[in-house]
Amino acid sequence: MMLLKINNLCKSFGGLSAVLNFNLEIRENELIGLIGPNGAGKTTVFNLITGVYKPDAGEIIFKGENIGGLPPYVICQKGIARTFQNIRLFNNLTVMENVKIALHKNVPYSLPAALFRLNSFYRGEKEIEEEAIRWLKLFNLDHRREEIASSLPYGEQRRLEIARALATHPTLLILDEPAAGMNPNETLELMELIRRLRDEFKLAILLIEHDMSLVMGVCERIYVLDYGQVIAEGKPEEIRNNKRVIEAYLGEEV
Amino acid sequence: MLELMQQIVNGLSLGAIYALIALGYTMVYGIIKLINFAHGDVMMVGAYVGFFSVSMLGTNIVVAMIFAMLACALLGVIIEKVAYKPLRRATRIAALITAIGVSLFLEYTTIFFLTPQQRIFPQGTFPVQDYSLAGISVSNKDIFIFISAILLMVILQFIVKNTKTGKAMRAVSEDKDAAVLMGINVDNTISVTFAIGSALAAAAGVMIGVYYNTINPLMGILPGLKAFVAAVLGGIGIIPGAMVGGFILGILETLVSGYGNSLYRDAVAFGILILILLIKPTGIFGKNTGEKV
Amino acid sequence: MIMNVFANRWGKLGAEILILAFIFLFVQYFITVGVFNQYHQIIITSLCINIILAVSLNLINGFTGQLSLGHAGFMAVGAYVSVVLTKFMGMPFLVGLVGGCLAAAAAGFVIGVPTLRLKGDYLAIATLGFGEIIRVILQNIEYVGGPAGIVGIPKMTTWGWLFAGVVITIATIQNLINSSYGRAIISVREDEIASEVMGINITSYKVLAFVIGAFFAGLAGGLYAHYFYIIKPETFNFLKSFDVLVMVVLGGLGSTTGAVIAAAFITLLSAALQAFPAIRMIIYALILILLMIYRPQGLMGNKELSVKILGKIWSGKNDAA
Amino acid sequence: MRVSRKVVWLVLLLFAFGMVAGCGGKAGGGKEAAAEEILIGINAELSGAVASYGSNARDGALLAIEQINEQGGILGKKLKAIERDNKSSADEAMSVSADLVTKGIVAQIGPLTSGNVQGCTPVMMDNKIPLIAPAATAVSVTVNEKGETLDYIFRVCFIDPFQGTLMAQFAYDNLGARKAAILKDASNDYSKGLADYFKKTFIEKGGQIVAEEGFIKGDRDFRATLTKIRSLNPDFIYVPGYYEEVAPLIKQARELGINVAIGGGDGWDSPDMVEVAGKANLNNTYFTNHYSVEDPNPKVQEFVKAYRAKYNKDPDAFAALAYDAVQLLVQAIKDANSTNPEDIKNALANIKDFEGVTGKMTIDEQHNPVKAGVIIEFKDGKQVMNTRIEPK
Repeated sequence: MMLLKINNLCKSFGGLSAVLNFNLEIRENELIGLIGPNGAGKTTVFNLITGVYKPDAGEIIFKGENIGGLPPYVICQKGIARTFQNIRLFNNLTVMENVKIALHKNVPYSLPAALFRLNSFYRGEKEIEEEAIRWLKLFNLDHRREEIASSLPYGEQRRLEIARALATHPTLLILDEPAAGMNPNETLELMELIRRLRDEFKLAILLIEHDMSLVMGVCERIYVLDYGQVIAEGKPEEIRNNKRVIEAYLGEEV
Repeated sequence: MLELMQQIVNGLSLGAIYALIALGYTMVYGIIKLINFAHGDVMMVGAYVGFFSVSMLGTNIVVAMIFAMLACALLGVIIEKVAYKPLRRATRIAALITAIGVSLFLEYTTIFFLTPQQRIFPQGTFPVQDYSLAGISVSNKDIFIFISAILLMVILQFIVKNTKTGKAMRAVSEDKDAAVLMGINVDNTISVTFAIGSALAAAAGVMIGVYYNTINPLMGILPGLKAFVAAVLGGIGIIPGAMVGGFILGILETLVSGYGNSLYRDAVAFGILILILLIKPTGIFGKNTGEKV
Repeated sequence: MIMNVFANRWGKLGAEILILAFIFLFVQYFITVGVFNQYHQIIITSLCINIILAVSLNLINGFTGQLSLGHAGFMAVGAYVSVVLTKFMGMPFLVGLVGGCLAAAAAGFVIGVPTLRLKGDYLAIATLGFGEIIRVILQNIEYVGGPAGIVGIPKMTTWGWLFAGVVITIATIQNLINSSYGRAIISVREDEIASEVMGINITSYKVLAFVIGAFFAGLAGGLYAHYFYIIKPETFNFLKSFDVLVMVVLGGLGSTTGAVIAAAFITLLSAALQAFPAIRMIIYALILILLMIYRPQGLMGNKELSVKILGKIWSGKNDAA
Repeated sequence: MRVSRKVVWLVLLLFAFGMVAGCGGKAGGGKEAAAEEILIGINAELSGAVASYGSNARDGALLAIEQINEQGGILGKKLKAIERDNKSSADEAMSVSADLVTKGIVAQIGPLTSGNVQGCTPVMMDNKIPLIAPAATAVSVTVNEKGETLDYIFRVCFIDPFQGTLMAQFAYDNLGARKAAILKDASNDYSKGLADYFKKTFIEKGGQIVAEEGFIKGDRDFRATLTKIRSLNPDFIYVPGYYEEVAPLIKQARELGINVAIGGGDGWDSPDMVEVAGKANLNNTYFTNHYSVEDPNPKVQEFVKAYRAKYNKDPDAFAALAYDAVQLLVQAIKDANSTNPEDIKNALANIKDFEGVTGKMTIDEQHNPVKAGVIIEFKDGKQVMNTRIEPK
């Protein structure tokens, strides 16, 4: 079944088109890559899908509903979660608190229950705590739980950000350069993790990545973006041999 | 119609005063992102220096203004070195509280040494000439203060945009660490910023003192606040914005008093300001620089 | 650990109540036997009111990260509405206080919804403007005395009311902050975009914090009015908002204990300096500047003072337990 | 964690109270009064919005105390002033009063403004210590809502209705004004009080109020409102404010070509008026006052001379009134032949024909001074007595 369908999406900044007539389709449980030279508009596409930017034109149909232009928190509540290219953790808070904030979406008790410390608050907090620990264990961050997020090494910060995104229980996870700054070993582990997440949580995943080994290794279909437009789409091997793609990447230098 | 013209003239001359103070405010803000709440009080000190220069040394008003500007430039640099520099890496709100402290310190040290009573500029410090143009009364001091505000804005804009110091200022404003790497002496640049900002405040102080005849140790609070509002209205950190903000505020207040109800003047003026901000959340000239994600 | 707290919940609650009762009776005893004379009682009153103001503003400025300069306006609403209810309409004090709080919260909602879209200094100016608007309106309402204000307000605020006010304010705000809703509020301060992408409606949480902060500012206003005999609009001008802001920043943004300590410090300092009229404000200003230079993050930073930390300081241990 | 935190705040609270108790123990325990000294509390606005007026009042009071002591004191004892700053706020004024009371004062002079005096009222009433207000003019200062006189609160200044009514009568009868405009300090209760009674009387007499406008303390630019008033063509403008605002206001009015008569109250009384507004601009302006600094009365001239000698400036109304407040207190102590606050209070309530700088006064049942009012006219920068209204 179709999970996300983007039709003729457009966005321009100060007269310059960042994204032009962009189309994309993601089925449930699919792993899609979005690649392209620097400045091709990939992150803009992500920002449009997650509501950080409002589209100028076009539709973003998620589970049969146009979510284009909705505020980010609504889009999150509908089941899309993301990470950021330049990690955006809550830097002064602990690892545990970072994940708990993501769990707020499904907070199991009411505001009065919190203010007056009703039983449901204690029960709910216990649930939240347990679930947060489950996520941290899954990402092997359990031992860091009381540490301040910004004090973590880079790779762990990336993992924490993915854990935090998953804690919102998305059906579509969007990863913006998850392997940036990782060594080959870490990248390999990440590939493994991405596959596992997809299978375990029945997720669709859309990712931007410059590391071709990761994209080619893990994605089932790939979209190539240049100057805000899709120039190619297909299976990894098709993309690898596509003339326009090669031109686009070579042309980047010119 | 005649009355409206008169009110607009009134508004422009009141606005020029706000603009004059707002210029220094916005410049310091633009470079080091500090809301210098002591700016109005530096203005007060400038007014006092000017006053003593005229009344005790018997200088003319131009010399008095130069004295005041020099004294306040020095004062501004000292304030920056002593009170703000240690907080350069701290949160902005910590610096804001320090600025409130400096403001109180200047006010009450002045009261301690010079009593809280107002001082009066000697008659004839500025030979006043009233003109009546088609029924609209204007005095030469209105014109003087109006031209000064515009002139100072142009000079300031020129300094910031076109001189080497100005480029250093803008570099510091963008990124202090990068500026250091580019070989810019950040400390000196900030000192110069404060010196210019404080000298501007002093000039405004002397002009206001002469304009209204009287000065007192708490004279900086209200105009300081209004100037801050004017600077925010224009888009804080933007030099032409401060001037436009000042004029808008002046005209707004005048029109509320003239055609609305003066008892509600500040409420209506603030109400309109908030409305403008809701429409233009970063002030009239402010660019809505959305955070890069 | 959470299991532990959960299991011992009722036991700890009992201990809390015991300690609170002890403090209450301790001070009450001193008042009754006259060790605390009228002067001390006035200072205790100011202290409690300042604690309520600082802790509630800290929710807005410290935990939510929204620079508000209009707190005195909410205090004014609480003060005036409570006095109208008690003095003019003859309602009981409790009704007056609650009415004042609700009115202030309503004002917070009306002001918060449009202005909280603004950021940083623009928000500061908008809130300052609203605070001044409230004051100017009060100045022009003949029913509440215009600039002369309301005189002869019956003295109803007692140590018991103040103590209850402080405890309720601190408990409510701490309960809020240490809950999922509080974490959502703090995430707004930390990173608005990340927070929103995590499904948090940042505007509504800003408004929530603003409304609760205003509610307790209203409480402070009601308690103030029923102790100091007279209220007038001038009392609640923007300089009053600055005073509260100073307490919050001095204590450390985002630290409730810090706000309490700073409120106590400022109140006692101010009282102690009354005897030096000539240099009073100069000393106050110098202390402010020096404290900020040497403790720019405030007395407590964003940490809370807890038995754990005290214990650590006591035993000189450094390991994080 | 959650629980332990709360506990600590409370312990901290306790510490704070302990500190207060500690401070108080020291201060309250040893009364500063040596047996041969009479302590007088001075609760003044020395910082904050009205610091300039408050410090003048303080100066006036201190001059009086110094003079009494030079003359050998009273009942064989010297007077000693304890000065405190109330930051121009009612709650601070209350805490200052409470502090002064614990120091063993026999009476308190000040604060200056009505609101701040009212802040002190409960403390003075509870502790049964008299307060003499130099310049608190609101009617409600000395009486409660039921109209009962507050036993321990006295004043030496006029009440609002007196001055407002007086000027309305003068403007209507003597100046022939029929269309008046009012320009008041919107943030100031004194200004509002005078304006209200002026309006009431003026309308009763058949006049018309064409505009009621306001300004705010600290304003220096009044042209917008003045331009509006000019277009309404009033034949009299009532500006019951303080001189720091009124002087530039009159100047700007004249510059805008408004040449009609302008009137005000005792807040105008300052040497600064002439210097700021200019001699010519002040012609055709009138204000109600207690006395005139130009009054040849030796009592007045001695005061003005002594004040000049000590402070190197001319006194304003606040200095003169505070001076009289102290002198009135001294008179009461003499009459009572006691320094017991209760006796002083009784003596104060019975004072008759006390000769003060601001006039001969008798304290009435509501603790207000009954004294003659004068209307002063500025003529080429000189204060000239235009009319004298004897008390009924």
